Amino acid sequence: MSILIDNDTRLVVQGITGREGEFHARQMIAYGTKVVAGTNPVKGGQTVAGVPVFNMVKQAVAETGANTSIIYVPAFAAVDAILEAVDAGIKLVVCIAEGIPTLDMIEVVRFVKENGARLIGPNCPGLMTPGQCKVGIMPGHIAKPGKVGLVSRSGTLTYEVVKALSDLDLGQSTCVGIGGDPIIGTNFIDVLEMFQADPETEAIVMIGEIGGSDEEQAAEYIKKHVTKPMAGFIAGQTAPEGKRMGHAGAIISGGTGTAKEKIAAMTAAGVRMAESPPRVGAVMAEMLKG
Amino acid sequence: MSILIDNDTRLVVQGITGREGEFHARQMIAYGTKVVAGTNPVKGGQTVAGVPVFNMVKQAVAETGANTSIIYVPAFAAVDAILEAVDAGIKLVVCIAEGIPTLDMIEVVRFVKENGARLIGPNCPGLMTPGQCKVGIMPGHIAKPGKVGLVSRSGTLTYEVVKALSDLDLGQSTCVGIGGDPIIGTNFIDVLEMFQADPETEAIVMIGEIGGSDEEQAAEYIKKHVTKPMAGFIAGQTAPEGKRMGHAGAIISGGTGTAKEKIAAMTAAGVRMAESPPRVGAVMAEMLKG
Amino acid sequence: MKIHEYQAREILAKHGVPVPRAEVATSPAEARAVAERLGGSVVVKAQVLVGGRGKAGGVKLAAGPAEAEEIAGRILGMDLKGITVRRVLVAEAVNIQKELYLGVTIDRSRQAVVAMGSAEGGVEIEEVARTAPDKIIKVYAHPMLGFADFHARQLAYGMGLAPSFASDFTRIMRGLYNAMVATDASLVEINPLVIVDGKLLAIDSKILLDDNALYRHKDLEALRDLDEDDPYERAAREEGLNFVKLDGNIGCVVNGAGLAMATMDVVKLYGGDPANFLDIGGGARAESVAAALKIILSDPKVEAVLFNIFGGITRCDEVAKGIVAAQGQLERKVPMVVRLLGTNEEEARRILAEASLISATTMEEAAQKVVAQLKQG
Amino acid sequence: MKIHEYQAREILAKHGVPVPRAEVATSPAEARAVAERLGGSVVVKAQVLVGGRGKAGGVKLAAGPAEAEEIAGRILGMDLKGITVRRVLVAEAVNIQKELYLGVTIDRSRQAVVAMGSAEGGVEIEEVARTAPDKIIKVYAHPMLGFADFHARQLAYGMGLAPSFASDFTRIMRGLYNAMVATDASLVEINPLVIVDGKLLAIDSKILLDDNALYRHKDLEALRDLDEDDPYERAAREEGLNFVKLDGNIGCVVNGAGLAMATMDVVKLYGGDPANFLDIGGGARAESVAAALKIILSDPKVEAVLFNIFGGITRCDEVAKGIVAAQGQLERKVPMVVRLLGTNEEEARRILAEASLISATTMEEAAQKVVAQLKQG
Repeated sequence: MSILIDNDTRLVVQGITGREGEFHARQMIAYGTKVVAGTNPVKGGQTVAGVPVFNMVKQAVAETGANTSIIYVPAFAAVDAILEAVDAGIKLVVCIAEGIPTLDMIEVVRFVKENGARLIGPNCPGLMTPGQCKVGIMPGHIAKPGKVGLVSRSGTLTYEVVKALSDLDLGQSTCVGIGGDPIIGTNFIDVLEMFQADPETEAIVMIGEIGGSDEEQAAEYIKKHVTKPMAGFIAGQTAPEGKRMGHAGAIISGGTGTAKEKIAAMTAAGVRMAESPPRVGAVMAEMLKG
Repeated sequence: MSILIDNDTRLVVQGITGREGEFHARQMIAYGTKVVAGTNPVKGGQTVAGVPVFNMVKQAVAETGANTSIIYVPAFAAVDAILEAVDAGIKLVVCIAEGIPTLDMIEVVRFVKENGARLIGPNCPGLMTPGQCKVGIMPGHIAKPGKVGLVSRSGTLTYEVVKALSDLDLGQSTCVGIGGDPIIGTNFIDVLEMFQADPETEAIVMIGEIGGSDEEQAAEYIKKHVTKPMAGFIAGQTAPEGKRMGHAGAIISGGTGTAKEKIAAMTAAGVRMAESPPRVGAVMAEMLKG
Repeated sequence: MKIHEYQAREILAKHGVPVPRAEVATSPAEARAVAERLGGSVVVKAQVLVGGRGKAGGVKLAAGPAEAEEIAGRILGMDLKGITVRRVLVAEAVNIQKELYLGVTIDRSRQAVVAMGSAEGGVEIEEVARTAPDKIIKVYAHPMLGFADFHARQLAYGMGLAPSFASDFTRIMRGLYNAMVATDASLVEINPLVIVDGKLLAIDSKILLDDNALYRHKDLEALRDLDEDDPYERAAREEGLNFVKLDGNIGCVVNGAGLAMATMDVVKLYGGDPANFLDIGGGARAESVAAALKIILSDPKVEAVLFNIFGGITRCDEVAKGIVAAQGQLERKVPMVVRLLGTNEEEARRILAEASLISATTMEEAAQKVVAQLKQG
Repeated sequence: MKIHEYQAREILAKHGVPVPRAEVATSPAEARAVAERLGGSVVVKAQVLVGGRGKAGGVKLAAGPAEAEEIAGRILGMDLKGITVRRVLVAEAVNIQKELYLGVTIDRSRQAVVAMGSAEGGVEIEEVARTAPDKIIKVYAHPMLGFADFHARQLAYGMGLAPSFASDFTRIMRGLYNAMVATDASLVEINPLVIVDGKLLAIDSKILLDDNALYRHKDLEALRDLDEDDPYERAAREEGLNFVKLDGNIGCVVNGAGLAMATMDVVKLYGGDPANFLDIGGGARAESVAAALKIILSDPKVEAVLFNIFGGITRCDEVAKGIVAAQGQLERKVPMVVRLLGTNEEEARRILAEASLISATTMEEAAQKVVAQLKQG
């Protein structure tokens, strides 16, 4: 089993006619994802990567039964794309775009919740259920099917950890990149809850970074609700205060949001923290051994 | 029994320090309503009509256990008053004020619904459960306790009908004035549903007027869900098109919203329509006899 | 409150809606000058607050400045459904390929702003709604988000527009919504919205303002065209009364809008013909009652007056005082039937005892009596 | 993006927030002239984008024009935490009865705009948050409604303000929120908000802008003070690179923000000292890699460079080409450790074969090797 995506995922690619959209549509199809439709607001009627393109997500849903959407449009158009997908009845929307204004996201997450949908991202690499389905930009070949669930705020850092796990033959149930923005659709707790409930996920890796207090809140949640073994890593131990470290959400302000606090909170919650991303694999291997 | 208000109603009067607020607070107290608090944004600490005045509804709720609010503030301040009451956890808010801009009301009704509260009005005379509780400006002496539920878009027209019922000894379970604005918190269907469910309400009177299609929609609902005998009246049979008849919502536009259509729809739904407001009493008496 | 086409046009243009070049003229010479500035053919359009101007001869095409002057001369001063035309809008004539309809208004049942579009433009949208409702496409605004771009595309594609119009249409729809919110309008309409040379253009604009919101839009209140108001209604508004002029001969003075409508209905039911709708409002004072009576009787057609007061907040004695005060100043006498009930009704009866009035107990009796008076006379 | 106090002050004033009279001066003579215009005592405040100006001597009271000139002479040109003061704000001095704090920002967990107020103004709010969190009152904006007036009263009364301030406070809070929305700010702050003669006045204003929203605020982008940017960071921004200067001697070139932070952490873990944070972004081209390398090596402190690339969208061969291209133009040579993994890594290895680089397989190995290079050197 897995969470969020699997063989039943029927994907519509919003922005499939763009360079990124087409490239990743092909990658996802090659991986085995059922890409059933693409959209572009004005280029409906084309076929891209063998997939029919519609003007509106509503049409794509009506004609192809799409149930999941991935958005490859630039930041300035991403808000409208998310809203359109949700309005069309899509229940899982994944947004890769980096650079959506924060105040816009406050409205977006509200709209998503009102409609009982789930948004992953923005500013995220998407998600992957190895061997079944990939929705996003993660390189598929580094992952292996298995029983470790992974959730992370970062993209390439996730790949590093996935590779470390796979190298030690620790396959993954699902890998979820929740994104590096201050306001995101799905947070650590949401994903931890799903992993805890998923019978085929036996252990969980959580990769955080500086900024905000999501990791601390996740630690509180873990203490109370997560019984599966957990390993983790927090990036940004050497980051200075008041500087945005690439991700809009990765900033220490007013002395809060430091890696130190987060590592302490997660350790206190029983998560084994690794000193470096590659070490996460070894830490997890040890835990699972006994 | 009754709907919405009864002996358990604990009322906070927003705007109690104003002329109208104080006058009606005294009237309601005289009628037997449990007026437990008043508010004024800056005059907390006073006592008006023997009732303690608070700056904030939150305080009034915390200190007096108020569960219902009535708002006697001018239209320009009424939106904030409704929002404040709902934010403070009040579940039944009654707004008398006439003249709230329609676009404001769209936001207000949304907020009220989000919070699981109910708004009666605006631009309404409030409601009354004869012998128990009066919340609003209806003259108490014309009503008698009994088993006829009454719902109306109009104020004085309601009094006319209540008097006609009482004169024939047809007492009322609850009288609800839902208000004459285009966007109101509670519509005919909401109240009909409550009357239908209320075991002590044996018959229902519904008073509509021109404008909108609430009566037509209510007729659809009645056809399907209301089994209790119903009498009705629609005001505005002689109203010209395109003119606002006092109430912001009472306007025939584009040939729709006419009294003729409404009377036809209600008649088709089994409601006995009276030719004049006083005749409603006689019509109801006949129905209950036969 | 209605505002003129030329005023609505300016508001829409300010919100990014493309409109044809045009200027207002108040004389034939001015119309000629505008036509000269615009060049080519122009359309001369009467600026009056009534519908159906075109059919009534208030909109004409002119081939150039000379004809524009001549046509403006004919339209200015013309009587259109009782209104004298004082201004014309002189607009460049365009080569229309297709006429559409686009409007935003308030959907009362859904409690939301709705945008309605139709490929059947240029005709009355109510007519389309009656005869071919499926030709009207609707999308609803979200109270937090308003209309998103995808809403605009849903509407545009639903109306059968090609993708090449999507971006312009989105901008226009956003303009309509923003204009609505900025002015607290209850209707903002472009009819027709036309396709000219592959572009969209708003040929005729209409805005209805929410009277309840005018208090926070002093600039819009200033757009009110007093010339076009019914003089009785204007006088009533200045006294703070809710008054609508009708064609009958029985004046009605009532407290409460619903009861006022019902009173008219009952007058009609008994064979009478109401001269007006009038709600004196809750808690009315003697002065406003007196003012109401004066306004009603300033219409020479009115031959009798009916008072129907159910006093809740309204005090019957105040109403009675108003009647007595007004009676002393009236130039002509008509029969008056009074039905007062509720708060302070006995005091009211004392006050009215000396006035020569016909009293009634119920509204039905009052209506019958006032009708009977006219039949006698 | 940070903007200056004097810029924030203007934005707030435009949104109805009361501020003291003040003007900017760039010379002592100008400061004197401003003080003369204002009359009475004035406060001379250094305009720099760093916190703690007061403690560092950048804010001084002057009794009159002469003293204002003298003090401005001392502050202008002063070095405040590495920044040269080029402007002062000369503001009327007021008789402060009480200092409060009021700010609006984004609550990440609640996913809402939050207004925070405290009766403990004039100090750093983070300090209050740490030592006495119950002295900070919070109210949350509704995404559709923003802050309603009752929200403002909840905050005002929670802060212990008297009802006489409620109306002013409401206006100020609405001003802060409107300023936030209008500028897409992530923080709008008044500290201190003071009571002067029974009125509220915003003595010091601060606005942080959301970098992600600057694309739709060209006017705000123009407020950027290039003088105060780190020159390396400015160069990187112009190349579209995410770059933060640090104090160490090992340059880092990484793709992805999380991996870039983790790379710094691992360098530190093995005893090295990172010179920068650098995310070349997904899908970076050879040119940007070359530009990144040049920026890093223009800092003379940098003695070695570590490349850590996990190619997903990023193609390793492009990175390799960038390295080779840059190497040819570099004026000084430092050891470079390269770890490339993922898309097109073999092609990358071929390209780099002839360059004299140290290669590594894992990021840990790479970090160890780069640290070892420095120890050797």
